[in-house]
Amino acid sequence: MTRFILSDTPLDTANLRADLLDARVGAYASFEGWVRDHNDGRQVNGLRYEAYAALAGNEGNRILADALEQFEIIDAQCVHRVGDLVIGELAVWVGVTAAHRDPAFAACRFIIDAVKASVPIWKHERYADGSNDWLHPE
Amino acid sequence: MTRFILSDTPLDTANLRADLLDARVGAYASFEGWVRDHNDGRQVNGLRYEAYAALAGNEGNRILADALEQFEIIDAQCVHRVGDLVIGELAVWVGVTAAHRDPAFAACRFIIDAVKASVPIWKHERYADGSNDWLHPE
Amino acid sequence: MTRATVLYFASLRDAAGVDTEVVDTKAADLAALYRELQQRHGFAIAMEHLRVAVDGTFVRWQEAPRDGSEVAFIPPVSGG
Amino acid sequence: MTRATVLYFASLRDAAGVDTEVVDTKAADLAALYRELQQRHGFAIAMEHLRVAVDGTFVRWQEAPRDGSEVAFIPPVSGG
Repeated sequence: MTRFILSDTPLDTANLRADLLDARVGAYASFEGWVRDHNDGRQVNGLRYEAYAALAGNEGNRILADALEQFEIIDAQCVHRVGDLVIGELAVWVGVTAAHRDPAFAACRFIIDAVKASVPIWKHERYADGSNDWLHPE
Repeated sequence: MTRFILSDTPLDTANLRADLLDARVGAYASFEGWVRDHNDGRQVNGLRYEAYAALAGNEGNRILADALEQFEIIDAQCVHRVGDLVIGELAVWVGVTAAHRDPAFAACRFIIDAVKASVPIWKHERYADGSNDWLHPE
Repeated sequence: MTRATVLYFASLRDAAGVDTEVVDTKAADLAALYRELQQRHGFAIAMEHLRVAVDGTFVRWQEAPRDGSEVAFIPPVSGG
Repeated sequence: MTRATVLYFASLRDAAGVDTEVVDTKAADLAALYRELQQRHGFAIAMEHLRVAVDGTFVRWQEAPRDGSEVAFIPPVSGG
């Protein structure tokens, strides 16, 4: 099952959330990354995400499968934007459902950490001073 | 400011989320409690939440003020339903915004834990076998 | 005598049969007031599992009931 | 000689000036292939900060390039 998705169009969190509705769920934890107007002290005007789609899909789905195996959760999904994004726009969404909140929070945190650490997606920021840069944190 | 609200009508998470949009936000963590179809091994048909509104407002707002003081967050809100709820319905929503995900997750967890521990709201469950009960965990 | 309004919630209200009542009491503190009302209504919840609030704020059991105040005994909560 | 398609992303693509190229190489492993292409394109990122993938799966640098495969050098990621 495809639990990790790359999207080149804006995300609708209401729809994403609705896909997880299930009568067994008591706890729904979600995380969203939004495009900030600043990064490392520089004023950001906008950004672009680029992905290696085939590998991103493999890695993302592996991470979500890991989460479903490691935590007592009911379901989990992650969608990451690619393409051009403006300030305030949703860049990544993680949603996790469980009977109880402990595993819901833990799995949600695990997924966003793992996605940020290993899914081949790159951020290209445009700054207010006219410069721009790829982010390659070490 | 009123960051904790009791609502006797269904919650719209898209609106609640939209109230927190802010160009400084990089991380949005949210938690929702949904009405489960089971509890402690019993099949639940539905439930009712009752609150001592004056004290719940005071306690809830104190918890949110604590969170804003303790964590590096931008804003936080919590809404709790009162009245009759059906299976799958949203009972409580917590939303936290921050520049970074660490404090967003931590504050979100702090808030739901504190709300569950000390805000005077009581759950009355109706079971499939026709019985019903107030929940007073010790 | 002190006259206070007492609020009951959840299972305490079910046991009392009312959600509020005006009580005239000689109780020296809120703990004694609870014991008095527990006897009258047969409340099953022991005081150590309750909290007490006056006029919308949690207070200590050692406080004396005040005339015209609103006292609430808070059973273990179950929101969320 | 092995013929492989190499994919470039982010700052590696900017440096290479192309997002994909077909290379004929005698490199014994993917590490040697990267060094070869690093020299050709002047990549600033040292190999120890990269990962390498073949046909959409992460692999070890010690693997030999395979004929007809798709090799991608993965700069430090910054999604989320």
